[in-house]
Amino acid sequence: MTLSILVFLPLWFALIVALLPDQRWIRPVSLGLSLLHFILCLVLFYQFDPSKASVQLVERYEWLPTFGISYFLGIDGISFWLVMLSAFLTPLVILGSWTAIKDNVRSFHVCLFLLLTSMMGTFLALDSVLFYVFFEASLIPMYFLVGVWGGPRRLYATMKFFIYTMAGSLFMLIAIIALIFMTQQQFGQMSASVLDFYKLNIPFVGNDLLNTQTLLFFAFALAFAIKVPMFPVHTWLPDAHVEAPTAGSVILAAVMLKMGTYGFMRFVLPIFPEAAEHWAWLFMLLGVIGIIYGALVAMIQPDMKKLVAYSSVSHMGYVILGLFALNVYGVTGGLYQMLNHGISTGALFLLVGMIYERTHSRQIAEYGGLAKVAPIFAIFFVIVTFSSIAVPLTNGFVGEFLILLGGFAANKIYGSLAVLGVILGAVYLLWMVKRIFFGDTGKVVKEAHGTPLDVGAREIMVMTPLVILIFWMGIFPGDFLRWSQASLDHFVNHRTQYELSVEE
Amino acid sequence: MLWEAIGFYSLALFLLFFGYKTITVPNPIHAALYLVLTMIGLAGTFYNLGAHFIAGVQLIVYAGAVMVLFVIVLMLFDLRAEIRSFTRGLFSGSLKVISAAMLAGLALGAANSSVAIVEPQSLPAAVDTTRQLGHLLYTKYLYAFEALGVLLLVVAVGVVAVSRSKGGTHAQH
Amino acid sequence: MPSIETLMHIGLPHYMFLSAILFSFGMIAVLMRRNVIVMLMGIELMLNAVNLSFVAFARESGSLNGHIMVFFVMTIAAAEAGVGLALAVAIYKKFHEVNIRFFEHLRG
Amino acid sequence: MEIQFGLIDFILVSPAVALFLFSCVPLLIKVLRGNREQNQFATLIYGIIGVVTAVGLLVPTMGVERTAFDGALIFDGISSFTSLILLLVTAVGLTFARDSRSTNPNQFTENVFLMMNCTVGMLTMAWANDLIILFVGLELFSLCLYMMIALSLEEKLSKEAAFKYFILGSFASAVMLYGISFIYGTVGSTYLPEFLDASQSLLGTNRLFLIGFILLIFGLCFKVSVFPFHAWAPDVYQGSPTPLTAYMATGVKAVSFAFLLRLVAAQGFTVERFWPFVDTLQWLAALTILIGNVGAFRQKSLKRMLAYSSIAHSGYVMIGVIAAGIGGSSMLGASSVLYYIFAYTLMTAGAFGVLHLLEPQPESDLTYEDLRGLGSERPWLALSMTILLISLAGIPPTLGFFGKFFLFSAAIKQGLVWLAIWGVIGSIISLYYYLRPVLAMYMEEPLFNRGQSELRPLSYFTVTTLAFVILIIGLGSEPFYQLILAALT
Amino acid sequence: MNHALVLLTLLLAPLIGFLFNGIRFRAQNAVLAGTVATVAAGISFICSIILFAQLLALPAEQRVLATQFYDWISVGNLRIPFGFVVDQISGIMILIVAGVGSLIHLFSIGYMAHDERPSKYFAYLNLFLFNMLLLVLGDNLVVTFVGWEGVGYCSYLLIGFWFSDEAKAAAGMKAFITNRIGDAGFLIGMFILFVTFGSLNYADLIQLIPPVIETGWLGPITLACLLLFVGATGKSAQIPLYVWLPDAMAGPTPVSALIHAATMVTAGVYLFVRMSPILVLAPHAMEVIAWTGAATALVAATIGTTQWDIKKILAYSTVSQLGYMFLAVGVGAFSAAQFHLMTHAFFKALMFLGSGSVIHAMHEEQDVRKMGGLSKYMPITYFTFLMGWLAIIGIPPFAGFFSKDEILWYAFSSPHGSKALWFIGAVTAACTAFYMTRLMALTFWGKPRFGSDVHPHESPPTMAIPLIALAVLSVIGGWVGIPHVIGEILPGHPANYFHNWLEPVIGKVGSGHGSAMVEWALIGISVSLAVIGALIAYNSYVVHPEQSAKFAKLLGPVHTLVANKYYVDEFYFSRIINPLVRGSRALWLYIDVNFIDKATYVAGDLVAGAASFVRTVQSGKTQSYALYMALGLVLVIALTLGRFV
Repeated sequence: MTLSILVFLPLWFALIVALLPDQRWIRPVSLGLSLLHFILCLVLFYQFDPSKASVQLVERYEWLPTFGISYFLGIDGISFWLVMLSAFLTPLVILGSWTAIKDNVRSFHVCLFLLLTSMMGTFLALDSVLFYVFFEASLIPMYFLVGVWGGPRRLYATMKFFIYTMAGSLFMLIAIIALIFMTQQQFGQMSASVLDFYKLNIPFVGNDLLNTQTLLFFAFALAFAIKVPMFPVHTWLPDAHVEAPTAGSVILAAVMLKMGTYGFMRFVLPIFPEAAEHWAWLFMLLGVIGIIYGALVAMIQPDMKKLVAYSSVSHMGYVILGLFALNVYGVTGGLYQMLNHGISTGALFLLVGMIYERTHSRQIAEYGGLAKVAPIFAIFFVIVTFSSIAVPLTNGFVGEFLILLGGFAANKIYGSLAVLGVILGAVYLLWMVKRIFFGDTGKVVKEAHGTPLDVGAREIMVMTPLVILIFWMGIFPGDFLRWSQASLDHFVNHRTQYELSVEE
Repeated sequence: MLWEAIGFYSLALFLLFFGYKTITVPNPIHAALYLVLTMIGLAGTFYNLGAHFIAGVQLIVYAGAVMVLFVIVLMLFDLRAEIRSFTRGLFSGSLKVISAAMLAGLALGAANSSVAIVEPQSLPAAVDTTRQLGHLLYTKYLYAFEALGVLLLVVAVGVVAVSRSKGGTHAQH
Repeated sequence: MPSIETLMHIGLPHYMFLSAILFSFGMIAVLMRRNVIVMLMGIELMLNAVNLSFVAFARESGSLNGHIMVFFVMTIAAAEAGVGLALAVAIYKKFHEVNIRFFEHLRG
Repeated sequence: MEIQFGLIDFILVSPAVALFLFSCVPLLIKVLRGNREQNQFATLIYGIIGVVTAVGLLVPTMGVERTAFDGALIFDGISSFTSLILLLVTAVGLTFARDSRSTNPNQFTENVFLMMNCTVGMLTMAWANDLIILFVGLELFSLCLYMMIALSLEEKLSKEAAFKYFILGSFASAVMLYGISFIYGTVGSTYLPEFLDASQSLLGTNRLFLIGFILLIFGLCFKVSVFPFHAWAPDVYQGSPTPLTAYMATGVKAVSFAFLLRLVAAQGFTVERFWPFVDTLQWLAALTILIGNVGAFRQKSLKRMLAYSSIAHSGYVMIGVIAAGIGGSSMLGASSVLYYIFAYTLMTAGAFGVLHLLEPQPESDLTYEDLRGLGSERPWLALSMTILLISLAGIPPTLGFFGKFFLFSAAIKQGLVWLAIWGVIGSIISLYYYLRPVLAMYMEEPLFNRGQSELRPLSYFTVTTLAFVILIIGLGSEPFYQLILAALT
Repeated sequence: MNHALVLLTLLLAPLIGFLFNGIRFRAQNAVLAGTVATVAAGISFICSIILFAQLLALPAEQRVLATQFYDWISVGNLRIPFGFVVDQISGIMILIVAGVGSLIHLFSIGYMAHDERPSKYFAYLNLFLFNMLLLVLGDNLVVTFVGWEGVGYCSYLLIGFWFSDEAKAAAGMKAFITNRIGDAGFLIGMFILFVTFGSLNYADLIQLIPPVIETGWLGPITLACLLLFVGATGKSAQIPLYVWLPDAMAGPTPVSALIHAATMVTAGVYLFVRMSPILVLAPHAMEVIAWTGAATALVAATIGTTQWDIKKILAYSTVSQLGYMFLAVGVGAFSAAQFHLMTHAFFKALMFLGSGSVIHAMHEEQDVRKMGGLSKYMPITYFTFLMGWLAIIGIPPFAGFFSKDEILWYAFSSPHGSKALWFIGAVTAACTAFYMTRLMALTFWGKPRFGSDVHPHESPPTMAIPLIALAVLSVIGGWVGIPHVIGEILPGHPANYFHNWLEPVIGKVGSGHGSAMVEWALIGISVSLAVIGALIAYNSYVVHPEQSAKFAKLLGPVHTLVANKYYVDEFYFSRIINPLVRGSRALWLYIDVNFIDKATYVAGDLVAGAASFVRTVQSGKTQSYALYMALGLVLVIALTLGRFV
């Protein structure tokens, strides 16, 4: 029951928030409820056995037996931390948006809780259709978050975001259906369970491109690639991020992008082992292009949020590179980098949001010398920046190191090229830090007569857990990887004949 | 046999001529009158085919009732011959003719290849036909027949309502 | 050139031919005439052509269903004519025009 | 040739009879009162009682496949299911009609009478097991629709729409009738089972029969507005009073698709020689999806947008129909079609219902602009509209998603992968126009001079119910889907 | 005493100091902050001494004190523990780092007394110390890399310490990014080693790698060593990545002394001494390293002759001396490299601190043209600086003499060496003597050239004590590594203790050629070259100050070229950085905005175009609709019948 509770509790929270009589209570109650949810998530530390590679705490009920579709939840080492990440960030986001959201406060929090449900569902679903439902349903609250509480071009951005992501995933729906019928063919009984998909023997013969496995592989990969987003299909991301409110940006970057990479791990790699191996070069290449391209383009962005958005493209390129390295280093690093990116990019967006709330400007050129007037803010920013450029002893390093090592082990040229991202990452972020915090006092800093630009106690409360995690994950990665190791080892070692056992 | 042939050809000529006139004459009243003639010709053809009851109904319902209705409405409108009877557009016009002709041609071509010319089966005598018709109508097609009745009632009510509707928001004032 | 025998031996094809021509006449009226009343006449013509076809087939197959159909079609055609004319009256009251080209407000 | 029929036959057709009788009650009252309109609510109640009675009479006969009047009528899964949808649609349509601004308050009785008898016609068509009955039913409801459109208070557009619909509809039924005559000529009967049996051999050999079959399908395709027979739909849907649009966009499609399904599902397309037609039909389905979605893409008028979108939905259902035809005995296609019809009915009726609730005058043609700020002004209505639109777009977790899921499943099962992909592409295009109203409702600057419309609780209730049913029932599709499957087998 | 505990104390002391000062980063009390930081560094130094003593107590072949605290990253075959090893190499390094570090902390108390943010400064300094200790103690490449990057960001923070000055912030950024370029190479080098040999632990690698000399350029060891050297060129400021170091002088002067002279910049040398048993298997890599080192030494020395900023001169001098060390590494003289590293740490730290003292006294004036005659005003500084000067130009028996001459000797005699390398080294020695004498002359000798408002004064004791301590070390520091030929003639025949100490753990190259006679000759040549260089400088800047300008004019364009640092910065800007920025903007505009987004819009426009077409076709004409139906019907029938067999 634990998992169902975790998934659907936020739905009830949404209802509670929707029915609260007093507007003033909405924020504290939402915060309390989300914290409650996070604490409940911590129960998983007791219930989840990290020594086993199986899916655990499984719940399975018939849902649409005609198509073999079931309500099938379970958790393993791959989804474990993503669930935690989602639950962890929601209270922070609520606290971070305490003053930024002034209109429609109620609907804002309802949207956040709906989003939480769909995120939890996406990461916990083991039935492909159930997954798809949650995966798509998450778009709706996000659509509203961007569209209602966003910036001046929010309508354009939210439409672009929605259509882009939906466009990719619809092809995946076709592929899911095809796989369901394939289970009927091969096992005599329809099943939409991912675990049964793993057992499928999908023909990979004949033409390089036009064989069943490759086509299905690409149908899935497209959906997730857009979500990640990978290089040629990334352009929705900067727009969505720039226009989204801080909460939207944080959740989008920290969790929703992970749905894409998680999809690669849960679906693409194990279901289509041959195709994944055959096309790994392409995805590694796109990952590398994403790393370098994202970094280069981030470098020249005049808008902070856009810069961070492009940095996401770059960082997610690492994850893709790691996953398609198909070795234990790359995959472990990929998973770790997902968490890192969630924390450090989420924190960056929160920080940008905090300063934007005070100055109403995100133009880097209008800043300068901010460190003098906002030293605590600057410290947080620099720490998060260090995490983002993977300075050792922060979380970023562990992930990037493993990914680059894995990438290098898989393909020396791509691995070496990807290392360029290490340089460029430092370039664009430090340049931004320099222009915002150092040097002469900039326009907006001068104009902020009297307004205290430094962060307040609430914002320190938001940032402190993130900073603690940045170092904790950087110094003791074992504490985190321990929970995923068995699953990841199993994932890599039995990739071609991937199967997962099930435990109640 | 011979009489049927003679009847067929004369009726066919009659039909085609008046049919053609119906759709080409500019004056709608004239068209209506030509249509009456066409209907009458068809009644003859039905008779020629041995469907005596149908021929009778055709004369009464069509050539009688329906056409009177047409003429009355036309009188109501008080229309003179139109300056242009056909819609503009040479291209679309030819497409329209071609498509109509093609449809007929395709049907005929298909019919030619699939319908063998055989001695027509002997239908029961005229009286029997009518009786059997009645029998079918009141047994198997009873429901349809009743539905037809509903249809007529509905049309009666509806047509009155449509004609009576003063229309517009002005009705409320 | 069909032989005299074919010409004299009146069968289904002959009637079908006649019906098809009449049907296409009706179609052309619907497709091309500008006066809505004449278009209605075209529809009547089409229905009559169909009736002819039914009766011809009925004789061919010896089943009476064709006649039943014709009976229904005639009734319905009459009702249809009634409705059509009522509508024509209604639009005439609104537009003072029965030219089909005047009814193109709904478009796009 | 003695044909026997008994009480059972009358019991079977009693829903239609009940509908007819109850439709006459308010009319009689009106006549007896000297042609003065009585209380509209009372009239509505008579209508609803009629519908409820019909449902009550229908339900007990369900579950067993029966024929009536010597096989002229059939009562099987498809027809019972369709009948239920039709009766539901009628109730919804009547409710909307009462609340609508475009219903002439002096002619509401006539409206009710026509709408209920229109349903009688649709039921007749749904039950038809003989082409003659089919034709009678089709004409009955068509004529009712023509007249109902013309009854609108709205001055010009509704008359134009009625007339366009009438001309094109009559034209199409004449052509279809011509096809029926060919079928009759080649099979020698209008009896559906006989015809379907014969089709097995004739489809491959007899060109006249083939043309007849195509013309028959054409007639139905016209009713469901499949490309290139769709052109009437946007104009007519836009010109018609909105409650009626809700009624006919759903009812007509439901019954026509049901009959199409009856034509193809049994054994229609399994004949190899018939594949060229199946290919053509696939193209028509694809083009319908395209035209519908593309046509809706840049519409300003919401009604017209929904009209085009309903064309697109016809295209989706056509995929299912083709799959049902190819699949033969596999019930996947047929069940998906019925399921989608159900979903489509709820969604479309709801969406048009919301529009009609927002119309301040009979003439009003709502655009996106008119929805601005609705989210804060009338939150529940806006929420309902959002759910309905999301469902129309096929986004989970709504009913529309599951409908599409079943349709695409059926298509893929029968190897129509390209159609499924095409459907997906259409869905992607459709996202744009379905989401734009949502954008307007929640995200754009509110409209300040919205004409205040008074509360119309019945329709309001109906619309919100539809929306929440859509939200809930999608997730609980299984029992429902099982029901459909059971009905089919 | 348990060495693990000592090691932990050694590492954690500066970390705790960092946390203490970091948390109260706004505190203004320099004395408190400085004392805490200095005590932390002092504890580290004491621990270093304890560890070194423990090491000494062990037999020569087993001098290893290793500890692994916990597995930091453990994935698959990759196991990276937080493992530390104190052996002959790191034993010396921790002494240098903690010792010099402590002195500089002490010096900073006085130097930063009036700064706004002393706590922050000392926090950074302690953090640096922690990272530097990580770097030298790590028992595997990754832990070294952690420290490597760690000192990098500390350097970034300290260079940009006065961030309100745009140029200083930019210098910090430049340092970090240039270092990052090197780090990228370091990373790939590590990957090659791990992928090829399956471990990143130094000891394991040395055991695992078969002792076969690689002849090709593309062997894994050669490639790995070259890539690690790329890392070293960044950190240790070698061509082509040395450009950050002169700019790094923007930081507070003690920082320059600690980071940019004594410790951090020598990390590359340390790395290669540590890796020397592997490096010797890759002669090509050694060749590259030797030549790069030699070239850097010469280029930096020549630039140094033309600079006017006291710290810039020292910075180029540092680059040049680092070049020496790499020259030594490249020719296989690892102990010489390490030796020079140590002596250089002493005298260069001394000179930086001295310059800091001068700058402090001159009210933040750094231009030597505005100094002169300071010897009377600040005798302690002057005297200590003199020691440093004598050491760096290689006058026996000062520390620099022994280490530099050993390098030159090996450059000449080693199997990897050559006459050309030696020659470059010798010329560089002359240059070094020239610019260092010039510096002395302009700063301390001659007449004062500063305005009357400046009143130079001697520094407080906290600054003086480190100066004196380092001065002593600069004098005697070289006596632990007296070359054999000199040792022979000295009383008591002191051995080359330093070499013998390192002998067991460094890579061995074949024995050199050349006799004792040659060695004596070379010593003579280099010493006399140094003296000549010094005399020329003394002549040009003290005796005949006007001659220097003439001399510069005489050299004409060559002087301009050198004075402008060979235009390397300009070259990097115009050929790499600007094209990169422009290119990125082009990428964004042409790929993102104008291609990918355009493509999306084109798809949208396509649909929109189709939509207008559909709307045109939907003409509202009833008869057209009927025509569509009829045409469609005819087409459907025709298509079906046409394929009807």
